[in-house]
Amino acid sequence: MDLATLIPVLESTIRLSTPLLLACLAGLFSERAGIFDIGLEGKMLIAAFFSAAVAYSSGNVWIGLLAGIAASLTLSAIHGLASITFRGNQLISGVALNFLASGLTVLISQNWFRQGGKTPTLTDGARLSEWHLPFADSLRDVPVLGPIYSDLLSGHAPLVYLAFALVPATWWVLFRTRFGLRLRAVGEAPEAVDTAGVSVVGLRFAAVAICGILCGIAGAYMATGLQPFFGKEMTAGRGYIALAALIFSKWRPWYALGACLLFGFLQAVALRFQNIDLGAFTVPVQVMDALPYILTVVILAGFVGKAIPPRAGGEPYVKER
Amino acid sequence: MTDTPAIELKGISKSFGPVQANKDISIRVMPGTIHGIIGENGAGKSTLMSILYGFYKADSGEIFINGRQTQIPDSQAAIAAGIGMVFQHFKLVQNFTVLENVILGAEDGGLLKPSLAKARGVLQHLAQEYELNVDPDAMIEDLSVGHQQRVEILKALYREAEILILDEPTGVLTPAEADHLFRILEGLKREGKTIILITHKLREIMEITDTVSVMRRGEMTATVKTAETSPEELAELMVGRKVLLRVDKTPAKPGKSVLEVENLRHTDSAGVERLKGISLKVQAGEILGIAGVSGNGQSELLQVLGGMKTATGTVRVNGEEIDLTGRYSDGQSRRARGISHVPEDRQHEGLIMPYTAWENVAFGYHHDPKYQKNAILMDNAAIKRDAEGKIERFDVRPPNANLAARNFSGGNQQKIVLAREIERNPDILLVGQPTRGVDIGAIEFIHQQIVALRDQGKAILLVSVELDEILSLSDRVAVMFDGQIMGERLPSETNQTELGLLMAGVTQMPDKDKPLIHVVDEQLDAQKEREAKRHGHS
Amino acid sequence: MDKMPAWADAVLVPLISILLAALISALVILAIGHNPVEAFSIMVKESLTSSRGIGNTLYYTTNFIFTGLAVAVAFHARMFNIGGEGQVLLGGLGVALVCLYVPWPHWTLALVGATVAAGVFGAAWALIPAYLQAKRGSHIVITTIMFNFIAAAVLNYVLVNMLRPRGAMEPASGPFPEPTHLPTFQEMFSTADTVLFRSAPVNVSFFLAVLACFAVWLLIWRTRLGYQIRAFGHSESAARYAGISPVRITVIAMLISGGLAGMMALNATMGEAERLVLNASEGAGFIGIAVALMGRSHPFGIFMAALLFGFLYQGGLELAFWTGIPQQLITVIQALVILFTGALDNMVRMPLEKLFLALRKGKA
Amino acid sequence: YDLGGKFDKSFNEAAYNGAERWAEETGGSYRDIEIQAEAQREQALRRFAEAGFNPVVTTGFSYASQIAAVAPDYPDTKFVTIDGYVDPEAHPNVLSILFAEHQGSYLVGMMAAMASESDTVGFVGGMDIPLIRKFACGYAQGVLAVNPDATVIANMTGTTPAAWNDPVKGAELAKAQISQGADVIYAAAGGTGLGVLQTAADEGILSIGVDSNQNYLHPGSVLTSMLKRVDVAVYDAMTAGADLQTGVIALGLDSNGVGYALDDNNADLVSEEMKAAVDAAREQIIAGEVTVHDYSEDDSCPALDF
Ligand SMILES: Nc1ncnc2c1ncn2[C@@H]1O[C@H](COP(=O)(O)OP(=O)(O)OP(=O)(O)O)[C@@H](O)[C@H]1O
Ligand SMILES: Nc1ncnc2c1ncn2[C@@H]1O[C@H](COP(=O)(O)OP(=O)(O)OP(=O)(O)O)[C@@H](O)[C@H]1O
Ligand SMILES: [Mg+2]
Ligand SMILES: [Mg+2]
Repeated sequence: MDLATLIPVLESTIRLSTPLLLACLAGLFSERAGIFDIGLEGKMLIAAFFSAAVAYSSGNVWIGLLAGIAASLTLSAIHGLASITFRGNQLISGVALNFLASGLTVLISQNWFRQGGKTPTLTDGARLSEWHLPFADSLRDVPVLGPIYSDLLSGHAPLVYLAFALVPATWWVLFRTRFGLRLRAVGEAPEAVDTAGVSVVGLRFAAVAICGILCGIAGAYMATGLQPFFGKEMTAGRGYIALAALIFSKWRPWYALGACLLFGFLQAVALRFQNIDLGAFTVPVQVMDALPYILTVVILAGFVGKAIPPRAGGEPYVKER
Repeated sequence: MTDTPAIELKGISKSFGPVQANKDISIRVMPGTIHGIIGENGAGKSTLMSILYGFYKADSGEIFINGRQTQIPDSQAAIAAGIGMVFQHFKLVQNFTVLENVILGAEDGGLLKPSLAKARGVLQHLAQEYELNVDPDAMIEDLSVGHQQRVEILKALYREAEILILDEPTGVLTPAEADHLFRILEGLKREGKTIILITHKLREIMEITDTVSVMRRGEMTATVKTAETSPEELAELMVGRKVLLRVDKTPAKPGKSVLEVENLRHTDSAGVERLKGISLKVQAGEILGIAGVSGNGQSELLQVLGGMKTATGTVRVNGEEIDLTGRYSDGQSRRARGISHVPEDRQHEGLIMPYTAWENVAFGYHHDPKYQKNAILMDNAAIKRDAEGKIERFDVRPPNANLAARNFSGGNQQKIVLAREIERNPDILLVGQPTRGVDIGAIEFIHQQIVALRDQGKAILLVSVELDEILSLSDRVAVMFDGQIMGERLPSETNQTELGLLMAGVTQMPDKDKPLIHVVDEQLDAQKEREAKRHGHS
Repeated sequence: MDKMPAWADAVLVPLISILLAALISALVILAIGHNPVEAFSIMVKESLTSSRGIGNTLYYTTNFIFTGLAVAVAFHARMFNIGGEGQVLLGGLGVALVCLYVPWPHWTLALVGATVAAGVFGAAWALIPAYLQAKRGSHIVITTIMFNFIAAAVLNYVLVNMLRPRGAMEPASGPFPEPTHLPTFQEMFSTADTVLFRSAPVNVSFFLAVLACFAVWLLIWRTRLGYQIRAFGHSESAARYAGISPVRITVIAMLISGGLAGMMALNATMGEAERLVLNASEGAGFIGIAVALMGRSHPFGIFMAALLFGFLYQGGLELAFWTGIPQQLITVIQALVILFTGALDNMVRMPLEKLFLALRKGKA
Repeated sequence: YDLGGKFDKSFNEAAYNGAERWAEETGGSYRDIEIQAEAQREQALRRFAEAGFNPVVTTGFSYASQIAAVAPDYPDTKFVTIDGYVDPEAHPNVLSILFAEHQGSYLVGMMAAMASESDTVGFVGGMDIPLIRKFACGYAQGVLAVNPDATVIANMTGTTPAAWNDPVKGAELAKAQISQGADVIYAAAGGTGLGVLQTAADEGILSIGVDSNQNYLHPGSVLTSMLKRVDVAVYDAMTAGADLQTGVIALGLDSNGVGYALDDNNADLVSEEMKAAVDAAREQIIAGEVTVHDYSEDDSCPALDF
């Protein structure tokens, strides 16, 4: 495969990975603090809608982004209320929020825009523009590195760079700061945190809030960056894939990057090489469509050992029964 | 010494729903003393101390620290009031290092680096001062329980606690470790710190405390000066009746050999060899006690014999070899061979905690034809009847077969397991830590049952970290260290010190100048290091 | 030792929770400019007060019972089977193959054959994730999600390239032959002068679903296998102590789970559509998760939850029909019901417990 | 409506527009519903029939078999299936309206080939189903008729219902095709197609819309739209009301049932030459001088492999 073929595939990989990565890091914060979250999908979806809707009406994508984050945070707050304050079942809460987002987005959008759940298309300032890295144009002609820099790395929406920068940032926060230490501890042994005089509830709400913010960014990226509009169900199951990536990465930031890039890459390859002609017979489209998923299973079974979740994950912290 | 108590609790009451764990409790603890608290399982000791530490909130009552009334709504407040607590079940983050655990909640700023550096220094200092050596960079899960406990104490000292609460600290320690702990406590006391010690072991109370309070069913029944009381009196105060503190048994009459183990080897999933060629023999009508610090292979020995793990070597039961690796190397097959097994960890192995008592009575024996109604269904009525009989004969309290196992106290949970295994009338009974965390009333009963089984001519293999228990129950004692048997002794011809040294892998008496604990520590550290190397720090 | 009577926990708590969900739903309906009272009465009237409405409700209920039971069985062995969707699709394929290619003399025999096929195909689709979980520790949540996508691809391929009648536009199999048609309630319960359950899709497989509830209840609480599944689910180390093989239980529980999910296809594919269509699962695999969670993995609870969701589905269609409110409103109501009964239940329970405790103290 | 949803900007929306136009012009009222599950199709049909609506119009081939099941029970109601085929002998009260999408696609294929500078054009379908293959096949024939050396890249979005609602994936497919040299892309993929059109506009290449006139979405970038006059069909059916003529109608180029869209938005894109060629082809097809192979006739396509 030559560079000219490879670069578009990798470019596509970066775009497809970004929402996954943001959602995956979101889940990482939440689950590291012991709160399982299968509601990533719903948070992304609702953020996608509100960011597009508000960006459209305000004409400013950044206000849209904030609105998306706020919407996602609201769902986080409900999730926190259910699973932290009222010690409810975290899985149920997540499932419920996914339904809620899927219903509400269409309902509200229909009520506001009457376009069947879609928002109007964003233009100009309401849309996330691409960032061109410095010297991108002048360096394009440098062999090999030129195209890599100018075509592959340059020219993405700012949120893409943010997403990738968040990987080391997440690592640093988790493993180098007091907040990170406490956050990891509360996911492993909340009673240790409690007896050390730190509020378990406070930490967990903080983690869930971070999760909300990151999902908000992920959703906003989809509806204002990748696409300049919201379409119903446009997250199309990416929240679940992000969840899979999270387990795949064993709840670690760098591995999460790897897992998300892998998922993105497999999809990009499947999209790019949809009809492979093997001479005697053509590989059916369906095989290529399913390929990312098949490969995921193979890789999981073959190379990734058992993933051990944070010990206190999924369990509400109960002192007194 | 002043007259102001370091701690004074007045009229503390606490209910968990319908259960009243503490009823109007008042207690005074003088500064610079060691104050013991004893009481049966569920008497409310841990609850009371958790209230003092702000872990639970009392329904009513007042707390005075050094004469000043103090509100302790959470642990933060307790720490600020100078209180430190070592919980019965450690509150450590298993996959954090010692340093990380120590600074958790007491960091000096947003970034970890400076906090860690400072803690390293303080820890070094504390280690020297109190002989509290632990590797600051070790993971908690790689530490022995004794070392984990040191971490808990270090945590409290790091926070500059003036009042230290220890809830059943010796339950999991070797004699040498316990002795060491007591020396530390005495050192702390000399510095003027106040210590509250909860324990089930009267010997420890007599040995180290200045005053002792007795709790029963949520109430404080007495507080006495240790010097003015006796173990017998305390036992009676606790249980409300006279208790036999020694095991009453006749000499063994060993019969034919029931269990023969030769060159047993087991490697765990991480690739560490846990059993390195064990050979032993147990005869009918005798109790072979296996002493050892936990983590030296006794658990694995029981698990292999009980069919939970595979191994190489030969094991014969009644002369017939059993399958150690293949299709028949599971718990079911062992039971069919007449092996009963009381596992070390009743909560994670012996019982299904959400199952009712009667469901647990069938656990492991769910294939027994007498529990089946027909080819498809189980006969729950029959199991229930069976369970009710067992509950009555083993005096399980409350005598309610429909109660979930998790709602029984540790001692009563243990009785359920024992009733299930002993009444199978096995040829050989494997018993691990039969009385861990159990109060003296229940200990007496459990010991009696084990001896009774022996007297029926059954073979018993007993594993315990309690040397008292090993010495008083066993007819022969073997000591395990690092996956091997270090030696065998007769209880009448040995003592705690000798066994304690064997348990640490020391086969010769060390020279007089070196404190025992250092010898033990060195051995244990060396062992851990070997292990860590084999793990390859994966 | 309980803080409040069992009946209060089993009846009062869910009831109040549902009322709360209804309250919020009413607010949502108000917000989009409709009358909640009218909306609710349409839903109730059209789904519960006529035999036809009931028939439609029960049709959806049947689907949800199967997928709910599937999730629940796996849950008892502490596994989260998100693969219901895929297992239903494969179950549908099994049903279609059996119905199309075996010359059945009578529907009773066909039903037996199709049940076996649906179960086997659904179970087979769960087998690989189960095996990988048991032997390789591959997380079942990931593998079952992946298998949903793979199943969709398989079905797409098979329908478009193999089962589709020549020249047909629709990616669906040809209609099943007459003898495989399952009797509907209309055929079963109508008399010459009164037509009951007119044209409602509910059919005999509803009874199969009820039977499945009972069978699962027996399995979980009355058989040795169920005893072992639950034990394994509660504690793997204890299971090992008792000689219960983790691999065996993992695989068996997932096979049962997949089989139950596959059987949903009996209702949708054999009972209703009478041919295999592309979207044979209708999203019921995911609803099954909610149903199982709400039903607390107990067959009776699942039955009730499935009924509730069936009501919401049917009521929602009628609501959309009579008022033009988008069906997404129903999704929102479902979400609220799941949230309040399943996740926020303690919000109701905690004050109730206090109340009962105070009452008891007052008496004592 | 079919599962794709009412406002997909193409197929279902066209039907809605037709109905709206009728309602506006005649002041009549109609009622519509979007279904969520397969079983609801039949239920909805019965509901409408019983409530006295006449005719009952359905869009999407998936309704055909349900109509066949329901129609006999309501002999006085007329049913219309757009895209579905119901045997007129057995069901005298059903009107099946079929479109010759292959013909329309052929025309836009020709335009694509003429507009393309790279001689590579793309096609993005929603799901790999026969109907979409019919579009793709007609399109490819049109392309090859103009330029036998041209390359047609045909891709499908996915295999789950989400494939119709995933504009992000549509955009990636478009980008993948662009990287393979495509400079005109025809999208027949519902909501996913919106992503394709968007990307084409952003990347400065041409796209072709489907079903409705989608030219206005990105003026200057959408070369044309393959029109499938569902709106007209619905409008006509509603106008006829209960007097509707039943049977089977095939709407092709001859009856203006399919075609291509030309309006202010794409006037600059379509050259005179292009228009002339396409219109000539249109006449030829109507006259029967050129036949466009219909994929659904024999499940095969001379111009494209599936
Ligand atoms: N977290 C809790 N929730 C509800 N009830 C509790 C809880 N902890 C303790 N209890 C109740 O309080 C009573 C006192 O328990 P506690 O743990 O204080 O006893 P203890 O004296 O420490 O016993 P042990 O010697 O076994 O440690 C118990 O009988 C139990 O019913
Ligand atoms: N979290 C809890 N909820 C309810 N009851 C509890 C709880 N913790 C302890 N108890 C009750 O407290 C009593 C004794 O507690 P506990 O389990 O600590 O006994 P134990 O003998 O100390 O056991 P262990 O071996 O765990 O130390 C029992 O009656 C038990 O039911
Ligand atoms: Mg205690
Ligand atoms: Mg205890």
